[in-house]
Amino acid sequence: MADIRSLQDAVADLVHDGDTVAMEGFTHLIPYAAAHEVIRQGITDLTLVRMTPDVIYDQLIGAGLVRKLVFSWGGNPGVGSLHRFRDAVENGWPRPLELDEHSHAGMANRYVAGASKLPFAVLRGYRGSDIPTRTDTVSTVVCPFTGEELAAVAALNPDVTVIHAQQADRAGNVQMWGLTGVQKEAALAADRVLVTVEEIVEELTPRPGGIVLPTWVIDAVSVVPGGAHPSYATGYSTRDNDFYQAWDPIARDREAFLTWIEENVRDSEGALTR
Amino acid sequence: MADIRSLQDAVADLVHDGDTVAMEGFTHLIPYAAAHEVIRQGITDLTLVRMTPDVIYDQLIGAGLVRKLVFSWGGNPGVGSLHRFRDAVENGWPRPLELDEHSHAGMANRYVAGASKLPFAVLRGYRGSDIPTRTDTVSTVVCPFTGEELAAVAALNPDVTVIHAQQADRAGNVQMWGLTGVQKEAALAADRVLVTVEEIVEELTPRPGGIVLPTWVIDAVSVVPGGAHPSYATGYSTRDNDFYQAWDPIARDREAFLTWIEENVRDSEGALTR
Amino acid sequence: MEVNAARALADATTCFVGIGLPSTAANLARATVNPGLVLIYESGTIGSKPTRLPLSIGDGELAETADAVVPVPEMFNYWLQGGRIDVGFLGAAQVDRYANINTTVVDRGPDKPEGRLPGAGGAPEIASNCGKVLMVLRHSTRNFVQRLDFVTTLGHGGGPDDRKKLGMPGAGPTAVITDLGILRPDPATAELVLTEVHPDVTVERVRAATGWELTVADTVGTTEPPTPQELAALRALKAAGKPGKSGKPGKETR
Amino acid sequence: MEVNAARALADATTCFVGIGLPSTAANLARATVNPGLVLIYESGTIGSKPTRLPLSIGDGELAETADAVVPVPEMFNYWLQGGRIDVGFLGAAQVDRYANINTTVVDRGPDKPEGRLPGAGGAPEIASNCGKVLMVLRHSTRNFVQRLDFVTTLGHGGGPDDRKKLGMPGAGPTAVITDLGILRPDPATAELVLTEVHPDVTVERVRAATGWELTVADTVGTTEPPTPQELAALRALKAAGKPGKSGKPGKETR
Repeated sequence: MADIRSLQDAVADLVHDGDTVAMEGFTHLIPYAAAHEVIRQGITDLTLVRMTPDVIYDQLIGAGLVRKLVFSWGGNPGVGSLHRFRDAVENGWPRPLELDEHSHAGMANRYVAGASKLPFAVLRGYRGSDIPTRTDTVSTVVCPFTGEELAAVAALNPDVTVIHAQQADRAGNVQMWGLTGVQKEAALAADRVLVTVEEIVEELTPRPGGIVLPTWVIDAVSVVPGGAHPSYATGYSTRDNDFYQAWDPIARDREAFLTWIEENVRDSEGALTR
Repeated sequence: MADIRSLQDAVADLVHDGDTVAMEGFTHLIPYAAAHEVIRQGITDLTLVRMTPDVIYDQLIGAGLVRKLVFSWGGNPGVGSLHRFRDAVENGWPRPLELDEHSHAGMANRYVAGASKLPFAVLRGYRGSDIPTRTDTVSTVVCPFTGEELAAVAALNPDVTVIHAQQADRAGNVQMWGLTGVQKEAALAADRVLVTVEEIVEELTPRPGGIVLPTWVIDAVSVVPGGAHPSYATGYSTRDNDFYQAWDPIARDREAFLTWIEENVRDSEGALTR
Repeated sequence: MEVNAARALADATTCFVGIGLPSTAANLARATVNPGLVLIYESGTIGSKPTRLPLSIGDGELAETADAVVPVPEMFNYWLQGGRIDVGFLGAAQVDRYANINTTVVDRGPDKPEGRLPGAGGAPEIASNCGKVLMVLRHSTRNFVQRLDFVTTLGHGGGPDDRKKLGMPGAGPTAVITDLGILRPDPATAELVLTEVHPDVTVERVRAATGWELTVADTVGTTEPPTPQELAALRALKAAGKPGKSGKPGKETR
Repeated sequence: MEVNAARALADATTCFVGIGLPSTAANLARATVNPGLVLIYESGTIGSKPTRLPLSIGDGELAETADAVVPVPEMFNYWLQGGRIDVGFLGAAQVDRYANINTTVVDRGPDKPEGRLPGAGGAPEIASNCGKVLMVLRHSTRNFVQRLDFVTTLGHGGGPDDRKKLGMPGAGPTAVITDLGILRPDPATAELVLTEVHPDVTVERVRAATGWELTVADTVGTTEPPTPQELAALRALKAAGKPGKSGKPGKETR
């Protein structure tokens, strides 16, 4: 059953040095506030998992907390490169970054296998690609009925999955709607689940396209209005495209990045999420 | 793109002698009216696929139209046996019935593989069971990462899938809600798709729990109010439990069954679906 | 049986429910020992809170009162195989001394065709993946047999290590609740042992209704008779629905 | 490029759309040659009908105007791998003469670390499973290279049979639309051949911008200049959104 508690306490209890952490959200509902709390608490040596490491992971990588990244597309959507990600990969700054790199289809199926508690998933993918030469989490299986060789991808089972949703009720049941991406799979694949929400409501009203995660698959719910900013929460906010644009020059420069983190995250609890 | 047309024409065009046909619906939204049209047209030598061959398949089997049944649980839910199914299996009346028998988890995953256009699906299932000794659509695969041996089930790709839904718009987009079972998978796994609906609406309003099948994955939509009776359509009707009870003595007796089919299906277009 | 099955759910968070007796027991548990019990029906409903006993697993009220309704493949893959369900209920046409289950075919003698049963339904994976399994069925030599005609669903195989060898995550059947008493697997042998009888039932009567030489615990307990509260809750549930119609326990959702 | 890419969608029912130029082209096609075109974004929206050009594939309007929104795993398994998409769009950092694609890393010389690109995204399976693939990118020797530093996504491999040998269902890249002209694979060799140039572009200029010895069709056509209707529709789309911001074509949704 989920406890409803402060973000600070929830992160401290659920996210540990060395953990494999998935913070998911396909452009929508990205849990920025929780990532900033991880930065404030200096939780480090993380293996981060995410289909689209976005600005949220650029920040964690630049802050020096990340040992390894498991992903399929690393960019600032609609803007360009993730400069902190590139600096870590290309120059080892502030520390080297190990990569486990996949396609979107592969990553999505790795989460599906994780949620299904299977050791692997099967897809018709990676054919003719060099990707399998750089990872040990892609292999092949042969169909016992047709003899066709297919790609096998290893299950992803994060230690912790962190997501943002619109609403929880007092019992800790959570509902999200709009683009719900791969969050259900990421949550059900994980050992521990932290959900930040826009608000607590007396009763969850079923929504078109709504996904409900029952309280008994969640460890903690923290109320963080605007906790997805500069991403957004359908029904509560819109995407702050200006922020994504503004991030580019900040992230290009190491000093500018460090100053930004210091002023906007470390010194300023929740400053970004207002 | 789906054509909106009469049930008679749609069945005649889409369902052929010898086809593999899935009529799905987990208690809810079972496409009885379409099955009755198949009986009226005498379309035969069918391989029928369904997780829970219910009274709908008891009727088709008793009518002598079925060569083979692919299933995981054959009963009259809440009542007892399917007597026409048993008579066919045990006594070959009115013709022998070949069986391909699975567990629910296996059948659900066979549809998933079919919808994903994969030749097989993987599950942790059938362990210690004699089921694999009687079918050639269960095998094993070994996880290339952990060495664990898992069950593999062959994909199901019906020639035709028939389902019932609440609403379509004039373009042939379909929405169903309530218990939606395995219908999306069964439809996307099939070569051809026929959907009977309660009504045509000007615009599909997104519903909580609603599943939309776009018109371009459907071949025909037929308007058949009450087309799921004695099953039901959430928002339109309730399950006719009395019918399911009443079916038991009818189906126990070959003559009573034949008379019932004659009077209620063959002689009486749509009589049951009013 | 209903009351004892309901009591066995006192500690569960989540229960995978079949229609008939399991549904009655699970709803009775919600009304008595475990108001927070999460009912999960294989038709796709999670957290159903029906006010009357449903006749079928696809009853509209199950979906309307649920916390979430999910597609059937998701139910079997993410929730059941995903290890999210504490307790599963199973019935059986035949059970053997290791709580293995047959719901597929019965041998009716050399000159007769096999008798056809409903088949597996969800049972093989319920037995494999739920934290534990409760079995509920009537006690007779027809049901409690020396040798199954077909193994639909593995209980404990042939001994205490067989589930582990097969990599089955759950504990398997931990109790077989009948109209005569309760049998539980011996931890050392995995063989079912009579541990409790219902009031006024003799051990001899249970032996006579069992198709193998029944092992009996050194001290056989007697189950507590239903309390007035339990009986009232059961009556209320049945009055709200049409229990006579749902009839045959455990036959519907193997 | 937008107008030619939009025209290439005239016959499609469904199109898998990335942000940037593909999205502009697909929305322009809906406004001109193919009003019924079904736009599918990998974020999970099916049948989006945005009124302005979205900045990201997760724009709220894409979901709000969609016929259906599905989870991301379903999008890749049932819809893309399921063979439901007629046309996919791909950009590239590097493309070779067989329309193979690199979006992973570039070699920057012996003493320098590899240059990091965004990675694969959906591209390997888009190229494999869509009915056909349109590529859109700027024409320069930096992009059109003799040899890829890394094969992220297979186009035609090394010849006309390679896709079949690998069991790839779709036809692969059928056109590479650039700011200079259009290249199409030769059916006999699968090698890209310059078949059209845009008005006022010479063949020599295209050769000079290509990193391999470019094969040129016997008769090179000239693309039709944008019609007033096309230009008006494009202007209207851009005026409604903020096209300047979406900037880099095809870089966002590999």
